[in-house]
Amino acid sequence: MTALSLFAVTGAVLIGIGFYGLIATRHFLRRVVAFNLIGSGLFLFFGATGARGGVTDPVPQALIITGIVVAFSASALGVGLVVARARLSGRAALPEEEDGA
Amino acid sequence: MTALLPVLILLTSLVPAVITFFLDQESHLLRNALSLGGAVLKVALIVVMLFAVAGGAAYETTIPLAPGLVLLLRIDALALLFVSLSATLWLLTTIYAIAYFGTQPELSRFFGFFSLCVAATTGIALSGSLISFFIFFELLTLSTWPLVAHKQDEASLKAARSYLLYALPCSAALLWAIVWLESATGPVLFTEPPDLDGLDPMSLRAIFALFILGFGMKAAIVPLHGWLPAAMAAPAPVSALLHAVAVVKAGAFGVIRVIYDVFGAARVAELGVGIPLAVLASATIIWGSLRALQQHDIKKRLAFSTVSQVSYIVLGAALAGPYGMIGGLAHLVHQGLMKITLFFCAGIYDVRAGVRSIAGLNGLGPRMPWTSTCFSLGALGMIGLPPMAGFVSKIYLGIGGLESGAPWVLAVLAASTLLNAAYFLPLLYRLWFLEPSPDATGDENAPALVVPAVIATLGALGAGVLAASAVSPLGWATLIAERGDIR
Amino acid sequence: MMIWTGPLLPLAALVWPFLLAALTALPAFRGRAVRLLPFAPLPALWLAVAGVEGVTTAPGLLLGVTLGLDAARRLLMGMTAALWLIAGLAAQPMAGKPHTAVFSGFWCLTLTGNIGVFLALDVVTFYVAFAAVSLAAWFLVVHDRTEVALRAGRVYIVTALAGEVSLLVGLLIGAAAAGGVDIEGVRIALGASDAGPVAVALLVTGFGIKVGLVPLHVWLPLAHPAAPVPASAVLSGAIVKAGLFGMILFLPDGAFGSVLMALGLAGAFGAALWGLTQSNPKAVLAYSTVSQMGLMVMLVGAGGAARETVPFLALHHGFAKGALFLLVGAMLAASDRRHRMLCLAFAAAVSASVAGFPFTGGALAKAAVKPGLTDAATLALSLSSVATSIILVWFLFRLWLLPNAGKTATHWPLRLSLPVVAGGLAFAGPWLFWQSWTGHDFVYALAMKPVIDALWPVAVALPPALALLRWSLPQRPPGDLLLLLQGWGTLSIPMPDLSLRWAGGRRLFDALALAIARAERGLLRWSLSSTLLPVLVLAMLALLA
Amino acid sequence: MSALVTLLVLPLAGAIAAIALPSPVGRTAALAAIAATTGAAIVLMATVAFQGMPRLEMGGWTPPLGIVLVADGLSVALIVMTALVMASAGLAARHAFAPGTAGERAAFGFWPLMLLLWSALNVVFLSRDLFNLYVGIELLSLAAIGLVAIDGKATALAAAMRYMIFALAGSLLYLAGVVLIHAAHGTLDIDLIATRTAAAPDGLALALMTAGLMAKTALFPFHVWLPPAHAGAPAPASAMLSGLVPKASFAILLRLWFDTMPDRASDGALTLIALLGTAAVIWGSLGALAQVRLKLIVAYSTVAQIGYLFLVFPLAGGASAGVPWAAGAWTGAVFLALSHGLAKAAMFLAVGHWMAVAGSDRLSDLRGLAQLMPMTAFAFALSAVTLVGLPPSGGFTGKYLVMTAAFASGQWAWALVMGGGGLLAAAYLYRPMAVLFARGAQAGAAPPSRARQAVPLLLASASVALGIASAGPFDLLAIGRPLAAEEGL
Repeated sequence: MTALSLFAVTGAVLIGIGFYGLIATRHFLRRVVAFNLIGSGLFLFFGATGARGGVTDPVPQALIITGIVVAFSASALGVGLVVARARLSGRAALPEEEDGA
Repeated sequence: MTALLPVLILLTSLVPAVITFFLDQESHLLRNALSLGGAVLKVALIVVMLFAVAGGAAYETTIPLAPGLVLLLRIDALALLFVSLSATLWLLTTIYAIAYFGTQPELSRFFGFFSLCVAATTGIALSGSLISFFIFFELLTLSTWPLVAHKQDEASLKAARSYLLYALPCSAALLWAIVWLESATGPVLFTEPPDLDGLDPMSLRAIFALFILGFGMKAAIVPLHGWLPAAMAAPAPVSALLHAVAVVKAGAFGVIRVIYDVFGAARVAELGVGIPLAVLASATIIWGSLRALQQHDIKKRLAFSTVSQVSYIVLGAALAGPYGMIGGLAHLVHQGLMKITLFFCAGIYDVRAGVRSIAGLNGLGPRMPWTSTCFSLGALGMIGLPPMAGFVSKIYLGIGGLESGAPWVLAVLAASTLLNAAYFLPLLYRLWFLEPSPDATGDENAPALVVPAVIATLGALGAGVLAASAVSPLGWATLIAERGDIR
Repeated sequence: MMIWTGPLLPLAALVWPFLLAALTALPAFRGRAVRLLPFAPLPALWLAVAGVEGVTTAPGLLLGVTLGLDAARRLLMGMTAALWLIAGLAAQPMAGKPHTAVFSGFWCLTLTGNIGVFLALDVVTFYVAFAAVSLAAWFLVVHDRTEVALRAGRVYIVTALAGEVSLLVGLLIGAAAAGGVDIEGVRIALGASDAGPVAVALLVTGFGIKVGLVPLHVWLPLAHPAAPVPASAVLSGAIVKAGLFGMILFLPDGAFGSVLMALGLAGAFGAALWGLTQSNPKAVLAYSTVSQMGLMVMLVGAGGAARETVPFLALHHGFAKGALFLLVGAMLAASDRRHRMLCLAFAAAVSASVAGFPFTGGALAKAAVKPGLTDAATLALSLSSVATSIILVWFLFRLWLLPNAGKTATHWPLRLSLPVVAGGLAFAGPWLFWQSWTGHDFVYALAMKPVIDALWPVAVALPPALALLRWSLPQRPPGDLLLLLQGWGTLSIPMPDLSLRWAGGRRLFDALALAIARAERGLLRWSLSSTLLPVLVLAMLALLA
Repeated sequence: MSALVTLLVLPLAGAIAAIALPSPVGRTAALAAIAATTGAAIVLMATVAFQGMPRLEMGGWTPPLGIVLVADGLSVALIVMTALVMASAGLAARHAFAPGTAGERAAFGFWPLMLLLWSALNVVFLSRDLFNLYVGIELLSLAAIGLVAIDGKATALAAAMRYMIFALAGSLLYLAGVVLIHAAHGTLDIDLIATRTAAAPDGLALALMTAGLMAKTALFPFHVWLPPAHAGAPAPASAMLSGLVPKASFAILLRLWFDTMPDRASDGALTLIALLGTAAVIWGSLGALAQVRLKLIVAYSTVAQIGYLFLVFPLAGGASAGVPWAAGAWTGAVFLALSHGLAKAAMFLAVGHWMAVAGSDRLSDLRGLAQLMPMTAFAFALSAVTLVGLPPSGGFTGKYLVMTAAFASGQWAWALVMGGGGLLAAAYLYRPMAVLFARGAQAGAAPPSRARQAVPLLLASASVALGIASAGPFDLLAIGRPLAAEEGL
């Protein structure tokens, strides 16, 4: 298979895993990770689209980098929240889902 | 200048309202000065215009809002009929209210909303377009709520709630009617007839029904009348405002506008919606009187009497003929004068003699002669006995009924007259012929309370005795009919 | 604008008593209000005597007032005004009694209305005047404020209002049919239009109540005796004539003729008989009034020439009945036997006139009527004279039985002279107007036949009457038919409150809201939302494709 | 056009200053930034109104390579509304987050977060590039989440986490859509895409983006995170969260469906959106009826009010695109958004004052506060008038325009939703009004100064003024209005 489709397939797989994690897990940290997985998958896919027809489109790269920064800050905030909550209540999941978390 | 006259008239009560809100509780003098000043100024402006408009003039101000929303203020004969009524009665009620409340708390709020209420009524009267009518109509609804709830006790709040419970759904119906109509015809101005051919008769009937639903609540048409008797929990000046100056009148006026300026009498007849409305109004007339018979509280009885009397106006409008219309328009004023008299007196009995129940009236006549005379005359007028104003409306409505091929209207009028007598005469009998209970007290050394009542009575008397003269309400209504301000 | 056009006097005749009524309300006059009463009818009287040409209009008043006179109006108004004047003088002894200010005020209002009925040329003015005369008179009825008076007042006001309403409706139909308010036009239109019969029926009811037409007369035997003597005099003499004149004005000739004749006769005889069960002389007189008015209604029903002469009859009856009532007052005030004899004598004389004894005004009046009548009607008329004679003999008997006042009251000469004047007018009136009214000359009245006609009924009547004095009928309270109605009480129907109820809707709201809150907890679970999101995406995709 | 840059840069600079400088100076700087940005917003509105739409190609790069910022009527209207709300929230926060009253962290964190939020909002309103919009909306969400969590209580943190899940899921869906579009067309510039030749993935992309933005706008059934989040935050924060944040994602939706690919709009999809809106109106209102805490009532009312906005899609898009009433519907929806933003902010600020006095926002504790603080009560009442849609408020104007469009297009159902929703709003807003108005025990703490009470009153008055003088805003919104919404009725 071509590098291009490899990118695409990997991206799709990552998204799938992330999606599963998002639904299946209650622990907030896992969800943050899952979000990152989906994000990375999308970025991979995005990068792949930049390389259509031989000529490489620079725009996706630029956008991906921005996106990664954004995703990173989001994750940071998420981690911060869960840590703070864990410190206060000892729980790392949402109250309505705490049963068995 | 003349273009601004409508706005000026509006401001005479709007400005005092706004300022009053920010006055602190203790500045009675300034507040009263504001209210009275505004009222007097308004009456003065109106007197000026009465002559101009009688001469055929008409003033107009347009404030364009978003497309389709035309805020049009227009002073023609019909508008002036209503606005002069409300302005005059407002002046009386202000004098009365100032004396009635004295130095109670929360007066800044009261008089603020009071003036706002009248501003809304003025706006309703002057509205030259359907949407501006609706805007002021809603403003009236909202500004009335705090007045009904003024005492802030359980009863008042309950009354205020039921008022909104009736008002808001009905105004929703009204909005639907307006939007439905205007989405087909574009903005509706009262001056030029909208082209209704775009809508099929069935939708037109539906729209008409929605309009009646919307206005009928304010006009207290059965079964939308429940809020009115409940609202008598409010202080007497508010009752006067509800029953004579503003609220029910606004509803009736709306019906008149819809029938004559939106649909046009011809179209109403063609759609066959006039007679059903007349039947509904007649049912209300009878029902209100029957219910009034059962009340033992003076103001409650008066309230049901209003339910019955206001439908005279609706009946006149629904008959959609010249005589009926003149009768209805005249009764708009007549009922206002007579009913405000009665409520003024009821208030005086309440504050000066502590009497709220009919049984308490025994023998008050000789003790409070002025009040009781006014009350008696007002009641006789309501019954429709000459020469009080009531009988004039009755004659015109009766002939209007015959002229519109609805002879049963006469039966309704006859029945209503007898019922009115049945629930008013016992009061007069108690006032003048029964012995007062030993512990009864009461005097009327409160000119500021009595004088407005007397003036209103004289007005009602004059409106009847001088009915044929041009200055009388009847004369003005005839002028409106002849000039064709309403089609 | 013009306040009035045409001669001022008719307007003045109305406004003047109205002003006096207003005057009585002023504290300054309250004490001496009664003193104003004799002045009230003077302009009207002058107007009747002097007469007036042309029509008076006051375009600004009411719905436009038009006033005028013709022969009948002038005759009746003259009688009315004169009677009111006499009664006003008779009321003088009341001065200083309680409530006289109110009494005087409404006396003047009633007078205004009574005059107005005869002057009005348009329907609205007539209606207003009629309403004034019948409603203001209520205060004259209840003046004494005794239990009897108040009960009479209740009956009176109920029937009067009913009369007002049916009158208003009838007049409205008439005005609509005529397309105008001119009375002549309305009468013609009523005859022509197909709504006519309804209107006529209503008018007959309205006027019938006032004239005491059987069976609408129930209030009259209660009210007339209950009022003070002067008031009774005007009630029975003048005010009932307003109703009669209303019939003459508005009923098309011959409309409902048979009905009117039947009811009239029923009243003429029935009331006369029932009057024999009364012990109060005023009540007896009241029934006699019902009887007499029945007679006149019969003539109205008969129509034609007879109808034309009714005012002539009314003229006599007004004065006579006024005189009789005043004589009752005099008798009540008389103390020594001589005075009582005088009263009885005058009463007998006037009664004879009412019964139509030859050469009396009554005889003349009846003679004037007869030419216009069928034989049957003529016979009925004569027979009614028999009934009248009987009841009047009974009246004289009851009058004599009145208790002695003990000491002679004040103003005795006045008390006696006034009824004498009234009686005199009852005698003289018909003679005065005989030629101008009937067109016959006196010879006709003095001829043998009418004398016989007038004589035999009285002759026939005397034996049974005297028998009654010996074996009198069982005595009943006044108000015949009303006695049947007693026991009905006041009926009150329980009525549902039609106003909308919200409580149910409120509860529904709350229930719904709680259900929502529960469902909310379910949606809160991310597992649900996280499946809903993709579902939404797919649905949207499907719809977009 | 310099105003465009200032609107983005000034708040950021203020945020940095607030972080960098010591507390009192930082606060002053932040307040200065607020004032300046407000000024800039008004300047920009004037520019758009009188000189037309300023357009800025960042760094001189033209699309598809570069990113453009354009200020059209919609953006300036939203920007000015934002500025008003922000300024009021800032004034309220001067006391709510004074070092003494609030916790140390909150007092420090509020200002940068608020300014960050602001600049993110301006980015969203101004930019015409889908990815730039992504960045904007993401930063917006992060700042908003921070504000939700600001007082550091456990419940607030939980609310923030919940919010975060929905927000991130939404942004990822949106991002996926962006990727697809770029894959298909090689550009993300809205105007270029509008002139593209349709491609297969467009539908999927639109579906993904719409779903994601709905989750961020808290449209039913993805609204559950909103009430706890908005009710948990301090009043000034709630004002911004409830009044402004949902408008951003809604604005993007408008741009997507009316500017970017109006051609893709199918009646089915539009109806689905409007149905969700309808459900939101009913659900949110009933939810509000069930609450006993005022802040929750107000928050649920936001859920309901958001529902209205989504009724515009079938009325101005798809088959209705370009027909006479479309302009009315589109403008009406924006009017609703604007007036709701102002009114809702006013409500939350008023509630904040009451909580400060009564110590809680349970209805039972608020009895008789109208006597104590008439101005705030009046402000609440005015806002209620707007939300119910009674004249003469901006809410009414919007409602009227949308309803007219509904009747004109024969889609009466949506008009019924409008009217019925108004009644429901009246129902759930009446309860607090009645409680405030009832005669009751006066609360202990002293009421805030008249000046502070005036702030919510001003906001509420603005929301009413929007209706009284609706001609001006209407014309402003006509500038750069999408072709789908042609002038008509």
